[in-house]
Amino acid sequence: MTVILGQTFTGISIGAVLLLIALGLSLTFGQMNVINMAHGEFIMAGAYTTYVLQKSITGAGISLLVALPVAFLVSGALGALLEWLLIRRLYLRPLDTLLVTWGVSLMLQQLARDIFGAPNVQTRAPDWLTGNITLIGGDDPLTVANSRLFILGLAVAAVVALSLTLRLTPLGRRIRGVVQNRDLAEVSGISTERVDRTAFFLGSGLAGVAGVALTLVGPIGPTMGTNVIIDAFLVIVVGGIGQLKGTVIVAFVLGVLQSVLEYSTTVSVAKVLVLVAIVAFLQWRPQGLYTLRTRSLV
Amino acid sequence: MNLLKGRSARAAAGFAGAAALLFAVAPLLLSDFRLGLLAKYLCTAMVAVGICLAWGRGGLLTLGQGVFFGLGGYAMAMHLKIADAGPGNLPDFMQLYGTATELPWWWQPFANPLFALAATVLLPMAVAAILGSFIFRRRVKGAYFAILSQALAAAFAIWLIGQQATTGGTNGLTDIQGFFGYALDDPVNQRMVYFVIAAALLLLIALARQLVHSRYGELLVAVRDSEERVRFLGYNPANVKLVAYVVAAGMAGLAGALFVPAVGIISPAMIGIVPSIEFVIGAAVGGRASLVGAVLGAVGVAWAKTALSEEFPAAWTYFQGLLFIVALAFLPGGLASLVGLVRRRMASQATDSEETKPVVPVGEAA
Amino acid sequence: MTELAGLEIRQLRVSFDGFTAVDGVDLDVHPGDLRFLIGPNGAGKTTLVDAVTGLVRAEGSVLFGGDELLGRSVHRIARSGIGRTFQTATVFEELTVLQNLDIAAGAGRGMWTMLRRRRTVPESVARTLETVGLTELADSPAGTLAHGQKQWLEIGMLLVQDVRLLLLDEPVAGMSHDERQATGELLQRISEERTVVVIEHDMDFMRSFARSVSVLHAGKVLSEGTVAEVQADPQVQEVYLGHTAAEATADVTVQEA
Amino acid sequence: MDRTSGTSRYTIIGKLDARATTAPEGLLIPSHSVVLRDKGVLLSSVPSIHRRRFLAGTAAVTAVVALSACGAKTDSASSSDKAAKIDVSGDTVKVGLLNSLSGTMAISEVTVRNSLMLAIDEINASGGVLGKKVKPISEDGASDWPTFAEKASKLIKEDAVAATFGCWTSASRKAVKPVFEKNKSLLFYPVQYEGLEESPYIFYTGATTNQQIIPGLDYLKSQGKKKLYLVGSDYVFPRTANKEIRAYAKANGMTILGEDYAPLGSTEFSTIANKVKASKADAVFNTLNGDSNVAFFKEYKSAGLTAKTMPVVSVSIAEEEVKSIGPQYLADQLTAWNYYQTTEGAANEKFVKAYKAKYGQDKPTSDPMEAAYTSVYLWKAMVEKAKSFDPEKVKAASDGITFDAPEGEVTVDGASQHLYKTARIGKIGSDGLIEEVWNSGKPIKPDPYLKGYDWASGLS
Repeated sequence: MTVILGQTFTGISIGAVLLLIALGLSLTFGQMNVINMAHGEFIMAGAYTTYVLQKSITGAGISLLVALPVAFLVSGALGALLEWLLIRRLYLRPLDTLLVTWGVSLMLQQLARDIFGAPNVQTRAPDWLTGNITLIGGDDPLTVANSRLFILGLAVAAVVALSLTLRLTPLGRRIRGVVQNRDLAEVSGISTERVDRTAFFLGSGLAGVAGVALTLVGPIGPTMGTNVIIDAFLVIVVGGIGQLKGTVIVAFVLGVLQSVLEYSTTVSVAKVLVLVAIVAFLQWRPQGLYTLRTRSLV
Repeated sequence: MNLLKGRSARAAAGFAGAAALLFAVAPLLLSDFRLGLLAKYLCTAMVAVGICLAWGRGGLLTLGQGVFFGLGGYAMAMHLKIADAGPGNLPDFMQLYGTATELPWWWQPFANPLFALAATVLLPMAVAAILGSFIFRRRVKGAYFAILSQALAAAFAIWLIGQQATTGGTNGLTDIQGFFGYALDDPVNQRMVYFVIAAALLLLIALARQLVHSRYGELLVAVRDSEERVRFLGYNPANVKLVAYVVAAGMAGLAGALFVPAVGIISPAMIGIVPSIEFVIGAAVGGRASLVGAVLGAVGVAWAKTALSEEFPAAWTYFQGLLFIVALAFLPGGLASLVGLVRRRMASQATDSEETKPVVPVGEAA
Repeated sequence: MTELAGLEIRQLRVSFDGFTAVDGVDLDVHPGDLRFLIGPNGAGKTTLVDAVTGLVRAEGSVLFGGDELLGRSVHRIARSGIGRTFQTATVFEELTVLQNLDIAAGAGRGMWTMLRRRRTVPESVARTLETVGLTELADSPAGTLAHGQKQWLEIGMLLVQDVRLLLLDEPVAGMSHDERQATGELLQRISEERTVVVIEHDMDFMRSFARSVSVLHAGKVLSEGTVAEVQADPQVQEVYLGHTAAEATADVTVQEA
Repeated sequence: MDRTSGTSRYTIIGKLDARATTAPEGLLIPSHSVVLRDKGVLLSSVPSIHRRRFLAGTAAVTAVVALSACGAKTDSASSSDKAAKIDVSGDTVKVGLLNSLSGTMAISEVTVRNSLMLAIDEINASGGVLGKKVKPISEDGASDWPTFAEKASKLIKEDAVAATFGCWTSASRKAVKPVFEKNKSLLFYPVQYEGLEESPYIFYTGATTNQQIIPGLDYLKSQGKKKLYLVGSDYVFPRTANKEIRAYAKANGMTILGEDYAPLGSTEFSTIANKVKASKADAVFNTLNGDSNVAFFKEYKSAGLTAKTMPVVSVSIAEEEVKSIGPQYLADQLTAWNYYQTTEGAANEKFVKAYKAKYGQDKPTSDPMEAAYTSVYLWKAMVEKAKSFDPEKVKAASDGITFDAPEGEVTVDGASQHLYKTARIGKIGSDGLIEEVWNSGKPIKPDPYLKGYDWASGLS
């Protein structure tokens, strides 16, 4: 029983990590249809930001909290820069965007290697994040790691913030307007260029936040982004393009599926099975879990 | 039809030139070592031929060619390992890491050289046919298709690594001694392997060229440009794409199979996401829609990788990244489009005088 | 030339996520008719055509020459002799005019023919090139054609397909007056041997060439008959912003211009 | 013996092993020594691969091909059978350095490259080898095994190096092994590995299993740890090591409660941490590699597991990795190696000082770096004893060569071409350094096939 509960929570926490890294993509890929393979490197930038901040701010807890907004800005700025330099030339060529941004991601990784060195770097987690909370005591205790709870909270907060932004603010309305009908938005006086760049800034900024969170559970190194990027894209694809709720549900479902399979088989087999399950799912619903049915598919 | 004749004549001349380069000039000029490298580059060029067909012509960004390359490579390598071990014996890696005392049933047919040879091409094609018929029928396309094929490449690589006892795990299959009875460490035989690869490449180019210029080739371009429209003409675009995908898979499989005797190793490192993308970059740089461009691009990029990483290892990564960016963002047609641009400019100067004004339809109803 | 066939639509209904775009349409198009479908934006005209050609799922019944179409896949419906164009001309821009027509003519070709090169111009393609007036431009890439020429090429592609029913979505939008005139005459010639349905906003064009007209409004057929009958229908006048027919028509044509 | 059978010899050893383990009667022949020592005798009884040549008329090959095939045939006394040519013409001698400078393995391999360069610089400063300066030729294996094979071949054939130093992963070593054997050129491999291998052209200067894993297990046993959990990355070294650990446990009354593998580069360890925790093992034996260690230890700590309640013995975490994981997560955990930065002795003080002076005060030294550093000096000693750069003569001179290495004295075992090394168990301190808590007292004789251990008889 403890095992089942434990694994369920593990699944949820894996899902929270997935959600956090996929959330930025739900904006850039889901809303704007840009396949940005360098998204993983924006996550990396967020993680390195934490590392750099810890050099000047000694308190591990404070530096982590400071790192959240700073990483958001750093990665966001990188994203806006990338949009301005390259992506805006490529909106009509999504596949080329994929390969171009892959090239960008290679260069950013090498840049990180040249600046911070090839080995992973370490950050310190504050003490209140390294412990755990005991949910069920006794001989076979069920504990939940503080860091995982923190990430879960962060993911939920990010989802709420993003959906409120999209729904309530003028910026959100403009983004949705541009997504739904670019030409109409343009003639009604919205600068699509600015909206594109802002949306990209937000999406990439969220990657930076995810990077800060990842320092709590994983390595901080030049290749940390590539390790997660495909999973993140799969979450969006399965969830349905442009569907925040699809992204949320799928992240948690895949997390739980992964943890259950990992427990009953091995990590490698679980990974393969999850991928096979995704392919099978897309056979059933090629447009993902949630889709807006549009009037004309042409 | 003079134009057609002129084109065929030019193609024939091109083939003769390429054959002379590959079969006479290169072996004379290059040392055994460099010739071996060229053999390896030609293998990636074979994959590029398939990518040119599927992506350049059909618009299918196949980011999972590593899977098919690997299937072909493992089929070939496993046969050679079994042959090296001799009848009744297990290949060396199975003795080291395995627990079984005999070959698993699914490897057993590979002891037969004919089966193995056929499998190097047919196995990838069969896998592509099954995958493709699912994926295309459900109209998974564009970016979805690209991401899905990447995921499959990742899954296949992880699976292979996990099966150490029967596939050699991360090591892959190494230390291959013979190639259908011929010792591979003999430079003469190594040179023959090169010739076989060069011949196979020319053959694949000829095959792809025939496909590109056939009615099917025109239809494939039509599907790339507007799948929906083709559907309204009464074709099933899924089948059109499937053919290109399966042919490309077969080419990657053959390339993988020939890579094994040329390099002496096949491993999951040739299968995952990164190598799969690297297969694409050559074609992209040279010109995805042009066979010659894709082939030269693949060889050029592979050569640049060796040359640059010999001199400046870190620079290679930057250079590779830049290649992607420049080739795709600013020169989507690849280097081949530069040639086309020049040719078109010359042609347009000739025809500029004839004004093309709208013509009102006349004549009988059909 | 195959025999003429008509279209019989019964209680056709299409809805997206609760919004009903086509709401129980009954429509008969007689063999050899040149029918115009008109109606304000969002009336369901394009969705109706989408449903007939299998692009969207629909309930009800669509009989073509007596065969049920609903439930068939797009390319099967196409093979049964129905062709359509789209609001924006979709020709294969990278292929030549000749190649465009050749592909359109070849849906039934066998594997072997497909894998070989096209050595000659098929007879039906040559004839259609004449019909739509593009013989001179046969070897030009379709992407370089003028807007009107692309529309004719698209119609030509339907002709070589030898379809029995042409569904044309705003074929003269953006054309000059001369081009409209020429297109209208082309459609009249075509409709002698095939059934033609045209979605159109241009009332002048409709008045000059329509043999019969159906007015759609809010997913339903509001009125049906000859041009004169429909224009006289008070319901139709009501729909066009409550104006009289003449005003309404003027209004629409101004929008188009 | 002609050249032909000369090259085939090494294949044949492999084949004999095959026969030995899969004899039809199902009998296992554990006596590797017999096979190796009596290779001359056994050789004659086994057919070698026929060195047939493609015939001129081979199908599907054009006339041009056929012509050049004939041309090649005429000078069929080809070069591959000769020992690799070594360029000693000038006043320098070239050596190859083959490490991953890019890709996932660059993290570790760059440090090995650094210490190789340090050793070469020191040797050149003191006059070189046989009066010649050592000129390093650098190649990037790019963390990709076929690239390793390609670069190895380039170093031997194009650069005519006297010896090559490098490789880290077993996969890269397996990829280059045939290249070095076929070209009869020497490779010095500086990393601890899974054993079960001897190549006549490779010198193994890192630990084999009986110098690292078995001492690690011995230590756990002496501490009364009876129930183990095995965690490793999914590749050759962990899988083979765990096979040996299982055999050891069976013979020593220990139980293995679980065995889990994560794909290389995997960074999600919550499930494995849960499993480990639920097993209530006495200790964990960790063969994870690279990035995965970071995620594993972060998760391990989050699950409330500590070195006190359930210590982890790691065999792939050296000072460099401690630095990137953070002592916060590693404090008091155990490692098994042959060298630590803190190892006592003048040789090590000199090494650490020189390394930091060259590469920076914050750079730690570790076991593979030390083994790499040592390997260059060992090669120098062998060459000087042989008075020649010829690989065959260097090999012949190797037995008994000793060197006062930073890890203490090491001696080359000529038969296996491994080193006698002292095993050391260390405890990770909160300062990021590793303190030795136990050592084997004297260098352990290398035993790559574990022939000296009865319980290991079924392993190879």
